[in-house]
Amino acid sequence: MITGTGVVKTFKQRGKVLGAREVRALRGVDFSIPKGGAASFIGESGCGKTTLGRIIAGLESYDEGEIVIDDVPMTPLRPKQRQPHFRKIQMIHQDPYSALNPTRTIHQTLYAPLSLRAKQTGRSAAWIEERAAEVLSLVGLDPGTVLGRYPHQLSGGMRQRVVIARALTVDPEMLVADEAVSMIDVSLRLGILALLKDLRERLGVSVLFITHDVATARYIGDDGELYVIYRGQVVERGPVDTVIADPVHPYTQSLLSAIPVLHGLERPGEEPVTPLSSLDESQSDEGCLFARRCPFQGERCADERPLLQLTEGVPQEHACFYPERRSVIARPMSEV
Amino acid sequence: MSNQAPGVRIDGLTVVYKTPAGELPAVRGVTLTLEPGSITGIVGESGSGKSTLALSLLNAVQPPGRIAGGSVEIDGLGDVVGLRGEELRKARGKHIGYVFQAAQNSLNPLKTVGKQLLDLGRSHGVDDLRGLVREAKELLGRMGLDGARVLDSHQHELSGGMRQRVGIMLALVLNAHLVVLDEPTTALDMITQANILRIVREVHAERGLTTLVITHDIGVVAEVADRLAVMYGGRLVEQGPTREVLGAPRHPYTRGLIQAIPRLTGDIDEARALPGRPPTLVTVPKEGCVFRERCELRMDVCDTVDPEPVADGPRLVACHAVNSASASTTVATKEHA
Amino acid sequence: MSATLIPETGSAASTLRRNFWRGVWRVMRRKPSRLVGVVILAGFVVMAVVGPMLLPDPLPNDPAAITRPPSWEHWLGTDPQGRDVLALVITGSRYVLLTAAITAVITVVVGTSIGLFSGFKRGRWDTVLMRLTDMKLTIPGLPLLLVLATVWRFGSPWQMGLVLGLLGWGGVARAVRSQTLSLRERGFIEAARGLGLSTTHIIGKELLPSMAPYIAMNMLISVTGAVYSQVGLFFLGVLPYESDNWGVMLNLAVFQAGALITPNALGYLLGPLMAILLLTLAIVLVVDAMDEIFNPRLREE
Amino acid sequence: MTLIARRLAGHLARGFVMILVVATISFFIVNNIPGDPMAARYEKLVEGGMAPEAARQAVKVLYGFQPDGSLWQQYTDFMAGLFRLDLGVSVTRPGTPVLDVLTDAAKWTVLPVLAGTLLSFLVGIILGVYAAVKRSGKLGDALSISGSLLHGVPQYVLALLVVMIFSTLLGVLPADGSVDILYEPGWNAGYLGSLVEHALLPVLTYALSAYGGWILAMKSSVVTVLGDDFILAAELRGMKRSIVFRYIARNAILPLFTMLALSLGLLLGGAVFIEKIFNYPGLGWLLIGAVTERDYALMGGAFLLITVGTILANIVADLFYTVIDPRVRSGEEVS
Amino acid sequence: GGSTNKSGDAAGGGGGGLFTTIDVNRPGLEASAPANPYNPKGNSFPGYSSMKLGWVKNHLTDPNQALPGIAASWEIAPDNSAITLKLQPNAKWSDGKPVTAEDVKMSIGIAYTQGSTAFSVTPGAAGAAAEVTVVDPQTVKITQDMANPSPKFARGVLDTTVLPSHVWSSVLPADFWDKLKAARGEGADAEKAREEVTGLGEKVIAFAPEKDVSAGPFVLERVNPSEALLVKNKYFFNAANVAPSQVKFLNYTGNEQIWNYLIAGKLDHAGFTAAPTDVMNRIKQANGNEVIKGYSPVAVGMAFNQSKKPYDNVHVRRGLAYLIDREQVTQVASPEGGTAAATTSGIHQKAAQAWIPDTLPSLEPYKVDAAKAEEEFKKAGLTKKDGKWALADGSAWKVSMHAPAGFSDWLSAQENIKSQLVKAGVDAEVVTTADYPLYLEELNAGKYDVGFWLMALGPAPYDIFQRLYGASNGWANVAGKVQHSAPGKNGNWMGGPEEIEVGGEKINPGELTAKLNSSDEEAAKPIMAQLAQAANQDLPVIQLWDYVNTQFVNNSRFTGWPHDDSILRMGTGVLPSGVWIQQGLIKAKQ
Ligand SMILES: Nc1ncnc2c1ncn2[C@@H]1O[C@H](COP(=O)(O)OP(=O)(O)OP(=O)(O)O)[C@@H](O)[C@H]1O
Ligand SMILES: Nc1ncnc2c1ncn2[C@@H]1O[C@H](COP(=O)(O)OP(=O)(O)OP(=O)(O)O)[C@@H](O)[C@H]1O
Ligand SMILES: [Mg+2]
Ligand SMILES: [Mg+2]
Ligand code: NI
Repeated sequence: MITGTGVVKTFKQRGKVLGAREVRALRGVDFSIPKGGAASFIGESGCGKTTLGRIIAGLESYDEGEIVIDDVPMTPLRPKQRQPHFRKIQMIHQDPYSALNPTRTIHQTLYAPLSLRAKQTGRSAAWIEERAAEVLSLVGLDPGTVLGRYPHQLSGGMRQRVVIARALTVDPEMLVADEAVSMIDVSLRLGILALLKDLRERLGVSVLFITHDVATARYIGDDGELYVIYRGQVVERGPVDTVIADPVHPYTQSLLSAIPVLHGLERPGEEPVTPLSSLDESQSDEGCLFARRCPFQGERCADERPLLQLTEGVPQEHACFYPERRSVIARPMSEV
Repeated sequence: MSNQAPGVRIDGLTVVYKTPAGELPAVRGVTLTLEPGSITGIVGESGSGKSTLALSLLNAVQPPGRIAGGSVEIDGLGDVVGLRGEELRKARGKHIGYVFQAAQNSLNPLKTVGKQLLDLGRSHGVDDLRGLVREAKELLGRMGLDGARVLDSHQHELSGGMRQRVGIMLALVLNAHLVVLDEPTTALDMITQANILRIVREVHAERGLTTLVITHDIGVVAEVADRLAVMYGGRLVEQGPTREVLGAPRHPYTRGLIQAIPRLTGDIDEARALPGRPPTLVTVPKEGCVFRERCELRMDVCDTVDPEPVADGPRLVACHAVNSASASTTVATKEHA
Repeated sequence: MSATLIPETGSAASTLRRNFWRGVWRVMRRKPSRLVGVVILAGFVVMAVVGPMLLPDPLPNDPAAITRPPSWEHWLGTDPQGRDVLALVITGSRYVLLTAAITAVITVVVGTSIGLFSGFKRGRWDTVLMRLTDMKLTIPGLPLLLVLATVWRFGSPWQMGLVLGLLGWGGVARAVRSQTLSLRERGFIEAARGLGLSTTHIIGKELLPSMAPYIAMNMLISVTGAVYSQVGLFFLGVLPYESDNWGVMLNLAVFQAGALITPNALGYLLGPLMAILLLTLAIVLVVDAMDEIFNPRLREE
Repeated sequence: MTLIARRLAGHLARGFVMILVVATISFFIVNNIPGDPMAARYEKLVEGGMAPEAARQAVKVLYGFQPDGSLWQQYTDFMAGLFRLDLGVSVTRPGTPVLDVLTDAAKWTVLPVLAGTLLSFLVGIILGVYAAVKRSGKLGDALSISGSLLHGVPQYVLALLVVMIFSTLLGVLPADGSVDILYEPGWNAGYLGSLVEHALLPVLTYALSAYGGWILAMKSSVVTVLGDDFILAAELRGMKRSIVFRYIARNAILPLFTMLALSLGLLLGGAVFIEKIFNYPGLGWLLIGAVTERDYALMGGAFLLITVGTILANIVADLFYTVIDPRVRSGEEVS
Repeated sequence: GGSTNKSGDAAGGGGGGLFTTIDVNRPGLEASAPANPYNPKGNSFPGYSSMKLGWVKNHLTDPNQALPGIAASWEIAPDNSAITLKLQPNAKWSDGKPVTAEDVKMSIGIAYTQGSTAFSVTPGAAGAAAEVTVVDPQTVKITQDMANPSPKFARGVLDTTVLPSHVWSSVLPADFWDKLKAARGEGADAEKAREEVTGLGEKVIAFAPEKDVSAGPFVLERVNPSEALLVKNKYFFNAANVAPSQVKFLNYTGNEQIWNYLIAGKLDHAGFTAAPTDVMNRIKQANGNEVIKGYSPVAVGMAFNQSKKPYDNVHVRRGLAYLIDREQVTQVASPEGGTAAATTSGIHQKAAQAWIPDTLPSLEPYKVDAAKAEEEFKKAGLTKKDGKWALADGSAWKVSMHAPAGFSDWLSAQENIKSQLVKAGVDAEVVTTADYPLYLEELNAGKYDVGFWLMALGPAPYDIFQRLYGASNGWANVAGKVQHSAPGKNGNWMGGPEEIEVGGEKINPGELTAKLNSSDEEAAKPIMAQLAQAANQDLPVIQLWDYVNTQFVNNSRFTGWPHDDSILRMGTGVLPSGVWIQQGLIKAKQ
């Protein structure tokens, strides 16, 4: 179980003493992912998904707020003390090639964390070998053929599985998959998605899935939650299917409208939403962050910032003064 | 050349790359016709030879590759494969606009867009450079950009979506009527992608172009293309009108590909990955069907005989299993749905 | 649905597995000149290690044959002491190569440590160390050496190597740092940290092996640099010497034996000159080969 | 513009600190030099037949210039002098300010090295492009190897070979000094001709030794640029070959310009060997002389001047880059 | 480079064109240096553009012989107490002003600020002048301070550079001569005055005349870093007999450049320059070149630090002397510039023949003789183990020879000696020191066992032996009194015995040497014989070779080169060719 409240992260452009520029990557994000649960973060490029993922995985510090891992608050702890807690959360990188050391065989790659663990728990060398084979099997790889190889001898999908297997060596409670499939061939993507779901079901690992392709979020499990992030703020949050089927925030609606329609299989939604302009970091921070791009901007939007909340008649949390359902997503022809 | 959308007839095109293992074909015996005024989409996984094919349209396959056989007939230009030197150069840009796969980096980082536009004009002997700039501004404005500002910018001052639009502008500004877009939306996020695709569609219609869109994302093709061609291992395995192919894919690869796309709606259990891995230049089978190793309909004949594309109305499929089946009975692909 | 979990297995694994040494051999064979480089380099090492042992100490001198041109008896002629120049080149190589080796080791050890530390720690340490490195890189080396020559005794190879090494690590540090930074960006370092692996493991097992070829190349290059500057300093005659080495030979040949004037001393000049040229050539060829062997593009192919 | 001003301010501050550091280093090195130049002078006078007492007095007079006082006092004096551009008093050239001696020598270094650098730069980049384009051919290979070799071969080896060939064997060009005295200095053909004649070999040597670096750098730069997408994109847009070539050249040369600026910084101290071998009276020559004559002040001054040159060149290189590369100009770092 | 002969304003006779030479005393011309003879890099060329009162010769025995300079003639009092100079009647400066006795007096004043042999403010210095009197505009009289007289007083006076007072007067204050007088006294005031006088020295050294004003045959026209150009001074008193119209001094930093010039036949004259044999052969073969050899009053010896074992034992030193083949050493190290020393006598062979012709044959020649060496070593208690000599206590013995890095002939010699010794079973090594100053410092500090040492510096007898029995061996001459310091103190690094038994008689060589300072030729001879014997048997050094003065001349453009030993090499820093030219010896070749 991991929860975060009011997580803020601001990047200062390094090396520029005189002309420092600040990037407000996260502006007070709350989240909570239950044990064995699933959550997906979606949003445009640069809206802070990766940053949040890295903070959750303990790879990045945060400026404000609190993160609690299994009831232990992280903020008071020193970095060294945080480490064992964050080890329960493992990151799966986007690029499966760079995530593996090209000079080490898969065996070596798996051996290092396992032997560390064996030392901590006083287990034998045989256990290490056994466990290495086990995690590989867990991700659907044949240990016999894979162990001795170097990363460049594996396909993208296999590499990504190895990355996952490596994360499993420390028996994590949560996997953070940052665009874990976007660099994998189309035909293989589903395999990885299914694997993640499978691991959830079988091992009770919770999964945090970061993507800008909303559709993939569905494949993590129907009990998952969807967080729509915009410019460092969560603008809509709720069960995956609810949010996808009935988005209320215009930003979520824009995202969903943008998904290409498989003409011939699907028919487009009736009320697609197109933002007025494209994302521009330099847009004002006043009021609703989406206001400038929002086709439905109301009076309050310009100078008041809507907070994530539940309003009547809307099952999911959202941050919009004027939530309204619109039919934006394409539906299969067969449903007609 | 007329201001008409040209037709393109690719016939038996084969392109090989020189590798340590000898010359290997990245595109093999591809035959494809782009109807004048149509948008054709080519999909295929990484390494299936899409970019190579697209480059062949401009006779621009880069060493160590070369066009080893076949022809590319473009209305008003003739066989591009035979073009050389100045003729070829003039054809590029003026007759064929090409939007680069990595349009993100397709601009000279040291020069403003405007200067590069002028370079382009000079290269093609445009006398009225002012007119060219005007035209460019108009095009950019058409795509929702502030033309004057963009022309005054360097590459690094533009966002990915803007660069992509600049790429399209440069492809069209000389009035080319055949436009090739190689992965126009890869590395862009959803909203920008939707935007670009809309622009492609609109500009195509307004200007009366023949457009070829290359992508690995079926969604993109489905959005924009009239016709769809599916490539696998350097071969065209299936082609036909987009809606028909998507609605009733015949080739097992096409079917697998469509099934593998995560969708927003519908039964998620229906989706599944294709087994195996896409071939590379080295691992693609030299004879027989290129897809057979991942194919659920694999037959003995697939190991030795390369299936010929067989036409059925507007559609072509190159699969022994499908073709033999369709020869006896009519389509029987709905058994699962 | 577990049916989607299809194990991926690679086909023809054995063909993929490439033997590193076979790769080396292939690169070598592609351009035989590289093999020549390796052979020459090995020859120099053997010459420096074994050569002086095979020759009498002190070298026999023939006062009747002073500064002679090359002949059958003395392939490179004799020096102004009547000693065989070839023998001098051989005995002199020990100082030169030992110094070069020491320099290279110090350069690489110091440079790599600082670069690694700086790139790995980042933050304030990085800033301080890199400022320092920049500073060191800005001070022109040869003039500094000339000035140092007045205070420091370069007599033994150790002293010389120490100074050259301590002056030379800047470039390596910078390069290693940028490599470290770029490797850090790659996921596997971050993953290792996330897995709780120790810094020693990360540096020793993950970073260093990835950089090893690069470091090895730097080492070779710093060997050339070391040979260049030490021989140069002796050649300029600003250093005292305790034994004959190539730089001293060059100095004596030009400024004492008049090698640029009289053909008699030509051998005396050409001896060390050829040795330096050959050594440079060998290193250039080997570095060229290494470049290809270790080039990641070739490995990923 | 403000960016440039800001960068300049930062650089100047850092450069200033660095000059102080280098000055301090050179002060302490110079103050620790062992050896007794007075004894040497004395020996020389006695050897010449002067009576020992007289010789002792003469030496005392000559070294009366040497600063005294506590080390700290000397140090502060030295630093204070630095700000007045007073680098102390040379022992071998009493009465002539060190700075004058240095500037006098500097002109003999700057011109030939500048000529050599520019020459090698021009030839190097042209052949570098060629080597890059033909990199898989025999000739490209030969160019690269020759580049590496020339780059690796020590300057003095080249210089010796050049002297051997042109002066000793062929006897076509002088390798001794900077100009023939019989020509009245000034803008007359004889004098200028003599200057050029004497500079040819040093310039040639310098060019040869620098050329390798340029050809290698240019080659790798061009190879990188050739692989850049925008080049192919330009070709696919049907740009003229000449324009594409300009694109390649400009982008490939850009990093080399920085190197050029940096190498111009090394220019002051870069020709030690050449000046020694050709007896060209430049800064390097002066430095060697100062070192062998143990002329503390001169040595420290020469070293300082050479370092300052490098620092300035570093600053210029960076500013230059800022001006020329739009990416840096707008504050985006390119590494 | 090419050359355009600019005939200059040398209207007067002679008829020669450009004369090309080098200044062997000074490598490295300095273009920015002033035309000041006291400036170490000054562009003033003694013999050419700067004049001395007289040009002292290196006579074998008489230090006071000289050729006329600004002084046309002189008279030396029989007891050496005074010298009266008659100036050249029509000597003029290059700006047309006459050279006067006042010029001479001022020049002497300037010499005081710099310290010279005759004009020294050091109290008690031997051979110092007491009074300078301008007798008339053409005559100057200088008396010697007879408290500590020197037989070479006149030499010291004559060897004084004459400067134009109308250019230089500003450097000396008006009360200079009073101050000088005070300085020659005693007490604190004198000390202060001395400081002031010496303090003026800095000013003198730094003084930069706007342009060269010369009383010599030439005047400086211009200098660039590689060359200096002098043109004929038409006011020179002997201008009619000065052959060249221009003189070009070529710059050099190393000997190899001089060889180059010589081989190209470029130099009309060059002073002694060491050259390897085959270079020498090529020089000789070059068109018109001639090598003239003459006496050079210097020798080099291998000196021992007798504070170090086993060199304190005279038998060890003798044993080594028997092992070293000086012929071979000389042939390897300095084939042209030296002749192997016949034996160790402390005197140059040629001078020895003049000074001690009777004693010389009786000296032990130390011919190479391994048996005698062994005998001596045994006497010293050394032991031979496995063909290697070891110290008496059985520990290893290695003869460690030091030399400064730049001194190639010394290094060659040591390398050669090393191989000779090693062959004879004495382990040896050669250690170099960065440079001469450092070498001297460390030598003085007693850090070396064995080093090379210049000796036999003629022609004055005291100068000859003070190198062996002077300050370096513990004897200091303080205000005419000889004091001996213990080894390791006050610069006594040789550490030899204070008394030596010669022919059954104990002598104190330091005191004897000091006595030479005030002895005339006849009185000196027996003392020198004693000292030579002492040196020969005690061997504080092993005399290796006597230098030969080699001059290079070229007969293609000029002729008339002198072959007289004593004028081949003039006094300190003088360019002899300039003297020859002004004497009218050199003629243009027709
Ligand atoms: N190390 C960093 N230093 C400075 N700015 C940073 C850093 N990392 C991220 N940012 C900035 O923070 C913002 C959020 O970045 P983040 O990578 O989290 O976005 P994202 O949603 O993951 O985008 P994408 O979809 O492109 O991966 C961006 O504006 C980015 O430029
Ligand atoms: N320069 C080259 N040298 C060797 N092989 C090449 C080269 N360029 C492409 N190939 C190979 O040709 C095949 C087709 O490449 P191509 O770039 O056309 O594929 P693509 O379908 O565009 O893939 P992507 O989706 O990754 O862009 C691939 O297997 C690729 O490895
Ligand atoms: Mg991200
Ligand atoms: Mg492609
Ligand atoms: Ni099913």
